[in-house]
Amino acid sequence: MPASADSIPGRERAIELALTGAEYDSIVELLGREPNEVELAMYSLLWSEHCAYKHSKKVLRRLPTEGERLLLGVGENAGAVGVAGLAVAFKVESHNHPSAVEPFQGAATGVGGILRDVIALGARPVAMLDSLRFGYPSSARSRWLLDRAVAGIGHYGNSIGVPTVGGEIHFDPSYESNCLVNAMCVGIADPDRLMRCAATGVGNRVILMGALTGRDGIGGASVLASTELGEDDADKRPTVQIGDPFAEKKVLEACLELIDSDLLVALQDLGAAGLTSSASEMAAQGEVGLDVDVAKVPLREADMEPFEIMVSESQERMLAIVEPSKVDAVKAICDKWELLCTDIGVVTDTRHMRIFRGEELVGDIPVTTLVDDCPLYDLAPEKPAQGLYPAPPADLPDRGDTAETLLALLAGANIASRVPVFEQYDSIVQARTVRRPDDADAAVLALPAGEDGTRPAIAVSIDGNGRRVAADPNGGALEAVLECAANLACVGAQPLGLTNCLNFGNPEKPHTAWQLIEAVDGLAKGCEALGIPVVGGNVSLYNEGPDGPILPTPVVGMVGEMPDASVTSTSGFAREGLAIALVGPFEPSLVASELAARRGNAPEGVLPSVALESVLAAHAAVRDGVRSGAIESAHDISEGGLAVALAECVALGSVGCAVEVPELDDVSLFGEAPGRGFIVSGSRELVEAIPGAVVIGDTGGPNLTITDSDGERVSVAAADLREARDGGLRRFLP
Amino acid sequence: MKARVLIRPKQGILDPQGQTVERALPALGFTGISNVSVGRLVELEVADASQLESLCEQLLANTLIEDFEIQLDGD
Amino acid sequence: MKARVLIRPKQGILDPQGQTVERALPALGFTGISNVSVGRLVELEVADASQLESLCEQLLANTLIEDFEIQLDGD
Amino acid sequence: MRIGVVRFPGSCDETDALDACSLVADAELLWHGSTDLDAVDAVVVPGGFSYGDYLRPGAIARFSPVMEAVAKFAADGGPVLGICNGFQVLCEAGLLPGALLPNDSLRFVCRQVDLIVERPTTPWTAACDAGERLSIPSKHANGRWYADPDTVARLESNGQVVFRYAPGENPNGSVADIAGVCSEQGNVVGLMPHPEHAVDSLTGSADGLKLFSSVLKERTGAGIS
Ligand SMILES: Nc1ncnc2c1ncn2[C@@H]1O[C@H](COP(=O)(O)OP(=O)(O)O)[C@@H](O)[C@H]1O
Ligand SMILES: [Mg+2]
Repeated sequence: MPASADSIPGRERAIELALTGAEYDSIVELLGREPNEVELAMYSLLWSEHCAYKHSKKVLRRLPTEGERLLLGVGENAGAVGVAGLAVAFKVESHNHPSAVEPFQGAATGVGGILRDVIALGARPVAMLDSLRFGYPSSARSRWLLDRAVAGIGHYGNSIGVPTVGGEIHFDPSYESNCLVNAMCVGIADPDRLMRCAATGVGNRVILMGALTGRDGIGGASVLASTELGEDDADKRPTVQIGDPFAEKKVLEACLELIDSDLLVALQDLGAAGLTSSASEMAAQGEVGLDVDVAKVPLREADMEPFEIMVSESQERMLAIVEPSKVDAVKAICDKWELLCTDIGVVTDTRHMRIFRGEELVGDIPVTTLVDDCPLYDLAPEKPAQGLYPAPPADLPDRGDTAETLLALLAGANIASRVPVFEQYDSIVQARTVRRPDDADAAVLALPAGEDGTRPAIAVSIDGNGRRVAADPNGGALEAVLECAANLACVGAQPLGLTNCLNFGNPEKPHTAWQLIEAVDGLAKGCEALGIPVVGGNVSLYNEGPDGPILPTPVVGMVGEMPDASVTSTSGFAREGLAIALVGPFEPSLVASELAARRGNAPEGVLPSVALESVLAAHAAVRDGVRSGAIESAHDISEGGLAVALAECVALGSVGCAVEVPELDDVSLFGEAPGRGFIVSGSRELVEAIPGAVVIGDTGGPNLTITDSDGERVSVAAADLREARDGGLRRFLP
Repeated sequence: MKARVLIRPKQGILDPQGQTVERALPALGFTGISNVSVGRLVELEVADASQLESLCEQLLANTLIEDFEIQLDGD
Repeated sequence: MKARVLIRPKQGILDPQGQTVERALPALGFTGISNVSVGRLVELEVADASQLESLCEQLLANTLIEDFEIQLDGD
Repeated sequence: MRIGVVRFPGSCDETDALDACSLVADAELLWHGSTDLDAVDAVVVPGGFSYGDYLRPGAIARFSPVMEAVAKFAADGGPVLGICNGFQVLCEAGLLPGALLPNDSLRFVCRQVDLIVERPTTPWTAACDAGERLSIPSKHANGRWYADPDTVARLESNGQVVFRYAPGENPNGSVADIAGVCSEQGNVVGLMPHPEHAVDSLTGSADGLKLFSSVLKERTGAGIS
């Protein structure tokens, strides 16, 4: 019974802290008494949506989490798969609400947070990817969010020496007041040295490493991450957190050196809910108790209350479990890296989290009640009678000149060149990057050479298309998985595992619940088809603004393997005289397509069906073609359809091309069926031999020329394609 | 008239630059220096000083994380 | 004692930050503002103010590209 | 021959530089806190964000104990190469002329650029030809090299401009497209682009290898053409 139990904040305070009355009652029941201030603060965060997955945990059970290449799965800080004798750890996480409030710091600390999840496994982060969603850049606020979020991602990733090798950006009015900033980190570790987060060994010390603890983001997890953003965002602003990549760089190097020196029992990052979440997760996983003395925590501001210290979200901190005999060695390495390192507690057999201020016991909670006993809610899904999303403003005519339509699509913010964004990211530090952004459809990272001297590689990609998920949550989510896998196939990689971030609106609303359940089922189908596990991910709910929910946006990140880094492809046509082939069951429609949106159509209708078997056969054919060298360039047909894909192959390459298609109509030129079709090029006899490949033309000349069987023809100069594509986003990021 | 705007990190908000500089000082042989904070200095000519307040709020300072102080020539 | 160091880009050196601010002004409806320059503000507590000059020359400012001005509390 | 690569807190490209050096010689990391250069034959001050680039890039790192030793080594004619943040550190330390200001775009820019070798007679360019074009990645937010007009004129006439961005390739607004300069004696060279990230065509280009083979050629007396 904690001494300060005399101060009982009570039920009203609990409700202010975003707990429900019923939740408060079950806390009282579990505790056998009313929680004091410290305890209530801890419950309010660990029982928040962000930490407890109250509305998503049951849904997530649908996801396959087993695979023979899986080394570490859901439940750890990040998942990991085995590649060429190494553990490749990866996870995507969202920082949406903080980024909507302060995009630079919100995005920067988002990158810092996912980096620490990977570091916590003892992996060296080797790549970052980012997935961004904003309102149309015609809006000044969206331009500001884009500009600052990108700068923040670059600031953190560049400064810490982790290359940002890929990502995606999509603009839609539904994100106007609720942008999405998802960041994915990939790390490499020695499989025998993978760290777990389970605290074990009664008597072992609890060591806090890294930055000073201040009043950063107090209430952040419950206030910022689990409630809709309203008019009063301003009040939430004091909780803005500042990222310090320099501090994190020292955390990174020190942690990896500590693990190499075999000095740690367990390691955990401090993320949402700070010390409370990390300490209780470690205790829960290890089925032990922890005693923590907040008086020992080094503070940035004097006079912080125990509850503030327990929930502070100050960045760049890690928590380690260390055998008493090794504490001095740990301190020595932290000193070398000019890193604070403080012994703040001990592992106990009580299975309680006991919080002390010096001698005084200020909080005493059974660990399981914090971590496992939060009520999980069933969703009440209901398929909405009609479409939920308003038609976007039209800026293209329903009947347009084909060449003009093509150029307009290429110049559109959703399709235009991302150079102005990814040029702000260091994509090459660590000297692994074999394919940089725009070189190929997925980033390729070389791994150390094996005995025979060849260097294997991993390929990474991140994808999502909320518009298609809005039209059909199940099919759209499946498409996201297929498109991500298609990107890997383009560089010759075989998918090994998937991570995802589920960005949705308020799950207590029946239609959002329906979107969530259907989308997760679609993701699961995709994983089952590819035979890969979900290794981890993140859920971001309540993404709504005054003007309604965001498009349902599951973002999929994938890691694949390649036997030889030096045998891969480019997206662009590399040289004259190559045969161009279409591979895959590509039967497009305009439903929820980019052209449909530009013509002012709401994201509604029936998506083209997916013939999984032939889709996977096409992926295999492209992958094998790249690996055998038959395919020199490969690009999957996604937004903007066949014509845009061809234009990109020309714009990114060094030559034009001439192809013939059955029909020169909008559907065959601009219709979409993501993840199903590929444009490949290579020498004719080799390309003709690719299973399912249909040769449609040749590379060469200064133009992109498309003709149909009855001689109709559209031709655009490569220079004009490049100009349209290059200027589309640049004009918003001068 | 000439105006000067002093922009500093808000109290209680992390100031990595100030912290890092302060930690480095002893090694450089400077002692007895504390509470280092690093901010920004904006100087400009303004015809109508009454605009400055909102200029700072809208453009010069990020009021989420920074405080600003306006000094008019003669202060 | 409290001390404040104002660090400004040297005259004649391109100051893109200042220029960017100036370019943004009209769109935000600010007029009659010119000669915007953006520099750095360092504030600190110092026991012995006589160190400040050399602290600025050695660390806080790069005198090739920046001028500095020291203000002691009370200035 | 042995090349030492300095490591500061916040260095990011030091292991890449180490690997690049290892392609031509033995190489080792030199900890910022030590004043002992371990009798290396050449020193690389690598890229990254030493001390977070806080205050000014290189402003704090240049006071590291190791930099005293590097300054002595340089004064005795030892070959020193500063890359990106290392260039900034050497300028801040006064071992190289000029200063590096924020890019005129005020953005970090990561881009493959073409450099032109203006002076092939430094220990770090001995294996290059005058006017040779090298494709090397450049990635920084504070790479706009600046010196006052008199200094620039003096450097030009002394032949202390070692690398220039090819016409149209200047990513940061540097004066006279200057990408790299050297000390009066020529043994200390600094540049913003990253030769250590251009040592293997698998990851883009191998042109940067020439800087490292240069120092080998020069040191092992293979003779400068
Ligand atoms: N959409 C999802 N799919 C699969 N696993 C998920 C998803 N969302 C969360 N997880 C898993 O749940 C666990 C807790 O997630 P999270 O609280 O984000 O971890 P952390 O606090 O370390 O960031 C992690 O193992 C994470 O991978
Ligand atoms: Mg974690």
